[in-house]
Amino acid sequence: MKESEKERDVIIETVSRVMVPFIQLFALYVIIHGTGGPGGGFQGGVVFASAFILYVIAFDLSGGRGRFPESANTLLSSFGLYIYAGIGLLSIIFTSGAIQYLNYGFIPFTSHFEENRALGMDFVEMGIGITVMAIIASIFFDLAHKEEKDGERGKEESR
Amino acid sequence: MIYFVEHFPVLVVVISILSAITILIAGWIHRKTAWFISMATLLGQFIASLFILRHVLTVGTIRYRLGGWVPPWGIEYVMDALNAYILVILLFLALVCVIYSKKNIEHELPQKVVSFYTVYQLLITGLCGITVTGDIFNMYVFIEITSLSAYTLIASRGKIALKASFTYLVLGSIGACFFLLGIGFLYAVTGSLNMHDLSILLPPFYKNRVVMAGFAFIIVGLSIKMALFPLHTWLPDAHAFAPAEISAMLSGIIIEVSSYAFIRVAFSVFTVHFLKLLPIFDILCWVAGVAIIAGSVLAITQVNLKRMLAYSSVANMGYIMLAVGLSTSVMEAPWNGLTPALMHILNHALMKGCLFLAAGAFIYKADLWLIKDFRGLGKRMPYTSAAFVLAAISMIGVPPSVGFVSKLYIILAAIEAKKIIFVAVLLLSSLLNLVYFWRVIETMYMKRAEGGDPSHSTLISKDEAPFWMLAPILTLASLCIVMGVLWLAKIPMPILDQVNSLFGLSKMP
Amino acid sequence: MEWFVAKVFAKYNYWVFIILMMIGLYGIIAKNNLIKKIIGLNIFQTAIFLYFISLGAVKGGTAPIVSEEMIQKGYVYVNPLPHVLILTAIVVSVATTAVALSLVIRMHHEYGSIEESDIIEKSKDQGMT
Amino acid sequence: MTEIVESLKPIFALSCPASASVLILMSGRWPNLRESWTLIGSVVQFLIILSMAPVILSGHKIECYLFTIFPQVHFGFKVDAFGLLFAITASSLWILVSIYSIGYMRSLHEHAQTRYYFCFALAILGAIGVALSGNLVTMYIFYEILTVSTYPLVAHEQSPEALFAGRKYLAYLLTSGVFFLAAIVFTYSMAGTTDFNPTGILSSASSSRSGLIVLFILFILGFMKAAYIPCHSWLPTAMVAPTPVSALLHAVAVVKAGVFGIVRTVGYIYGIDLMRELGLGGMLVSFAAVTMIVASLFAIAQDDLKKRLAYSTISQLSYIIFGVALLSPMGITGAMIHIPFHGFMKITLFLCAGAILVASGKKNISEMAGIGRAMPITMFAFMIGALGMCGAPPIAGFISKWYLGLGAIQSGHIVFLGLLLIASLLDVVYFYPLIRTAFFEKMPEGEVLKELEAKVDLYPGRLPILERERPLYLFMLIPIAITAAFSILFCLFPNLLHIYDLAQVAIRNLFGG
Repeated sequence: MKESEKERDVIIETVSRVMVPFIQLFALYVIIHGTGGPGGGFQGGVVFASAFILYVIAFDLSGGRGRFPESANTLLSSFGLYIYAGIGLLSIIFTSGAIQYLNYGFIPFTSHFEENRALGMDFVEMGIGITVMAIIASIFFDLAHKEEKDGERGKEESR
Repeated sequence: MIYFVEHFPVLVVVISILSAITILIAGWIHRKTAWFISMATLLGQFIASLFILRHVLTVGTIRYRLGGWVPPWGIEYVMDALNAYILVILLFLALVCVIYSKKNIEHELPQKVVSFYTVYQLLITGLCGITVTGDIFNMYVFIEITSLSAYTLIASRGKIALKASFTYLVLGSIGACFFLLGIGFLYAVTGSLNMHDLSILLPPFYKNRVVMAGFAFIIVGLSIKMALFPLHTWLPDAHAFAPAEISAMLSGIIIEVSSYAFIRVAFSVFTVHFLKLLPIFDILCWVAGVAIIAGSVLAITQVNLKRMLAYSSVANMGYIMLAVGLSTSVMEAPWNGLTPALMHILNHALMKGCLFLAAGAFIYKADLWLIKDFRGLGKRMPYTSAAFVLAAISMIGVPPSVGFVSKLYIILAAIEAKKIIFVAVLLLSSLLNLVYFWRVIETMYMKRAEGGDPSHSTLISKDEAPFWMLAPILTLASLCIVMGVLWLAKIPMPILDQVNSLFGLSKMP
Repeated sequence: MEWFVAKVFAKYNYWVFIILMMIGLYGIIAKNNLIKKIIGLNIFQTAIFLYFISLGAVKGGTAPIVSEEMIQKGYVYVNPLPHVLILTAIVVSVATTAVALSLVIRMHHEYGSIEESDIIEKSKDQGMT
Repeated sequence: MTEIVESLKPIFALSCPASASVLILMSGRWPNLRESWTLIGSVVQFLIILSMAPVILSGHKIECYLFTIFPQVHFGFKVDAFGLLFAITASSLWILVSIYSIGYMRSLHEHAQTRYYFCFALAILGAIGVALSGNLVTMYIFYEILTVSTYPLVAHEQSPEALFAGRKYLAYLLTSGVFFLAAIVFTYSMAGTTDFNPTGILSSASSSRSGLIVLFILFILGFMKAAYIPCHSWLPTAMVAPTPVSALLHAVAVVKAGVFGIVRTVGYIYGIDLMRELGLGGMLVSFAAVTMIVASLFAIAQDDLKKRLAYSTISQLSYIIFGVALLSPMGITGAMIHIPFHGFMKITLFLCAGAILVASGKKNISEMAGIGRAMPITMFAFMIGALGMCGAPPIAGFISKWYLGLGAIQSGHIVFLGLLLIASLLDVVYFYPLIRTAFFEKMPEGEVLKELEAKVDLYPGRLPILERERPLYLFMLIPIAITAAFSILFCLFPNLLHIYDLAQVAIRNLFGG
């Protein structure tokens, strides 16, 4: 086993290297299209994270961890949630006084109500996508790393 | 024009989740900030919940349509008197526990302070979510968020707590799956998930077997979550080995919010008419009666204080469920309908919160877990012990404490429902309560230190818990008495009356 | 025989869901290995997801991307709501599994075993129960 | 014509022990201050309670309702003649016992004195609350406060024996509290109210005959504090408590609260007529008679002085139950006035027992040979108390027994009179040996009481008189002298402290004449 681990598999490495950008692109597509069709932040985020996971499996564990450190992970997941919740808070601020509750259409991104609404949803999907991507990657890294380094973090779950 | 207060239901949830991640980031910069952020958030939420309660009582039910979608399609948050009341209780106890944890967590989990508060806030998010939501699937999601945070918090002490947490996880997941399956059955019949909508769509199908099966699945699922007697097996270990404030939250809030979920589903989704159609609540009464006795008897056999308190929680869930079970057949004010059940939810939160926090203080100061080691504790930690005694005599039901009031109301309800056997059960259980609590009190105050005589006990120096732990304990203990008097004077009763009239459980004038 | 076909085969999705659910429950109860318990739990959850998905299915339905044109042509589409619900439920299930796995890893670290009976045996030495 | 007077006096009366208890807890470090709070509280309370007497005697009632608990059930107080009678007894004796406690606790260097005074004040709060409460629910609240607050006093010594006694005490009394609660709840569901009413609130229409009888049994089980015979054993066991506790609580406050409850139940919940109709009077009277006689027989066998007094208490309490159960005006008068009279006499006896314990360290009667010469004042007071118990004039016990006897005749059953006389005779049988030992037997040669060992040479040729030796004994002697004096005065002037008049007013209310 150890022999084969150390031995680099050219086919897998090459294919992964080629695939990773496409997977990521597809993930972005899924995220952006979440408002109007099948897909959305969560699915896109998972696909995005799977790109990382593929990369890590194909190459090396520690290498992957190095490119996506825990601090970045936490920051990204928090950032995503901030976007997600921030849009909500913004809409509360802008809708106060109106008869509707929490409607993205009231946030003045552009001058059109419907566009605002779509944009709001897009932002939310992006926020979700970022968070999910970071969290899924984090779960993977944490479970994979536990045996080597008993880190004390890494169990905060978020939807 | 809407009131700004009407945004609060969603804000309490959002603020909590925002503070969770803020704690995570700020905790990196400085560990101590975690507590401040957590406490400030909870304080804000608590004040918001008071505003919500006032608004609900004076203006009326808040219906919050998320994203502006009309109810059957969009998710709706509904605040009526019932969940406003529960929200206040839950945020109050959460606030008290977070104040307590300032010192305790530094001591119990020094390495995990930041992650503790992060997950704690997620727990609060879930609990607030369960209470505010008016959508049954949304409720499932929030129940799972609550449970997931609870699993991690219970496990945080490591060692044996891991096993306890795992058991809870497996059973809790099964419970949640049953709940989900029940929702699925209701959805298959009606095609709706909104509680209000369901209550309109369901009546023609009350005799439908799918609906009945759905209700059964929901009952069983939530019974696991709230540890109703035969399904309680996860509870004692989970309560015993979690950090003190988490034990208090588990016992005082988490299982009670599950019972809230049950009440909500039983009365808001199904209605009194459905409940009267089948002998469901009669069965519930019997199960609860068994829970009361079995929980108390099992509590007597325990040697570990926190496990004993945990079994006492099993018995107290029995009280709540007994009161719920009696609710449909009792119409005479003031013990009509859900009044005794909701009363006991608050009372149990106060008493059990105080007891678990005091037990935590004993562990914090002296690493005392077993009851037999408590000799001389009354001298050593006088205030904590006094608070423990107040809460314990409350549990026994000595007037005018809260425990007495809820017991009295449940007994009167049982008499009116012509179920005399439960009067006997309740009275017997207060004797059993006496047995297991008095054992602790006697050891704390009366038993001499080993080999010494009482004059030696004056040599035990006072070694009291720090202020930040003592203040919450004493607050809860004094509330055990103050609330009892307030209940007797019926000051909080308008809230419960409104709940009853909401569900058609009070006499029409 | 017709009765049998109408009652049993025609509703095969329910049978599959029930059988899967029971397999999962059996795994949770009977297996001693904690990882196998988690697998059982996952099967249990998946069975329920399957039930939900089959609720939304419509014979000959397409993906629920609605446009005027397609409605006019008389296409039927499956009910998307159960899918959305189950997507959320899957997220919950993933999170549960992650927590469960991390608990098992910690327990393995602590007790050197993932067999339930071993862990109970070893935790007895710690007292407190 | 009864008129309701609204007044806050009951609240003030209760706030005295309540605030005293808080102040005691706060001033635990300064013993003098702590004990003066007790004294101030007790005196003020007594004056307040006494000031209510004129209103009551003029036929009015004092009411004070705080809030409504249920429809027709208020948390509040309604003072009537009978309640006031008990309140006067308890509060007047609290003053004396407080003084006595100072001497007793200090001379024995007891531990945890703050806890002692604190719980004592709380117990008085419970007793007075029971006396003044206007309905069963309020009464229950104070009844339970009384039970719980007495526990630390019973287990004060914290020895295994005391702990056992405490456990037994709680087990009996809280169990009975549960029965009491059940009885209250059923009464409420039958009658729709729990207010005390001189004509009774239950009627034969409220429930079936057997239902009412079962309810009555629940009530009797609920008042286990009255220490009637099959359920009496907590009282002798509780005698491990310090003597002032045994004196005030187990001769006056706690046990009398039980008896008080029974009188309330018979007279004010069931009503005399319903009791007669159901035939419960006969049942209760035979029950009480058995207790009277059997407890006296038990008393004879006790060597421990306090335990003998405890059995005597059990027997005497049943005189009260007996008098009430006769359901005749004279009988109930006797029962009512026996509450204060017995209180004063029994407290004299207990205080003397405590004084003997402090002075000589002796507990058992067989060791007390010649103690009458060493402690003349104490033993003289003891003799007064004991004679009173036997019913000899001119001591208070004579008056109450007189009325009880009249009541027995009035009820038309001479056999009851016979039982009463037998019980009195037995009282003599168990008190006489004590007096003989104390006065007419000589102290064994060569035995010098421990306390005086150093000073024995100071009084050559004379027996030492213990009472002179330490100033603290004065704290104990004065209350003893006062209670003994009152025991005599009550016989000569039964209306002292308005006792007889109050009983008369209560009887007039009950019998409507």
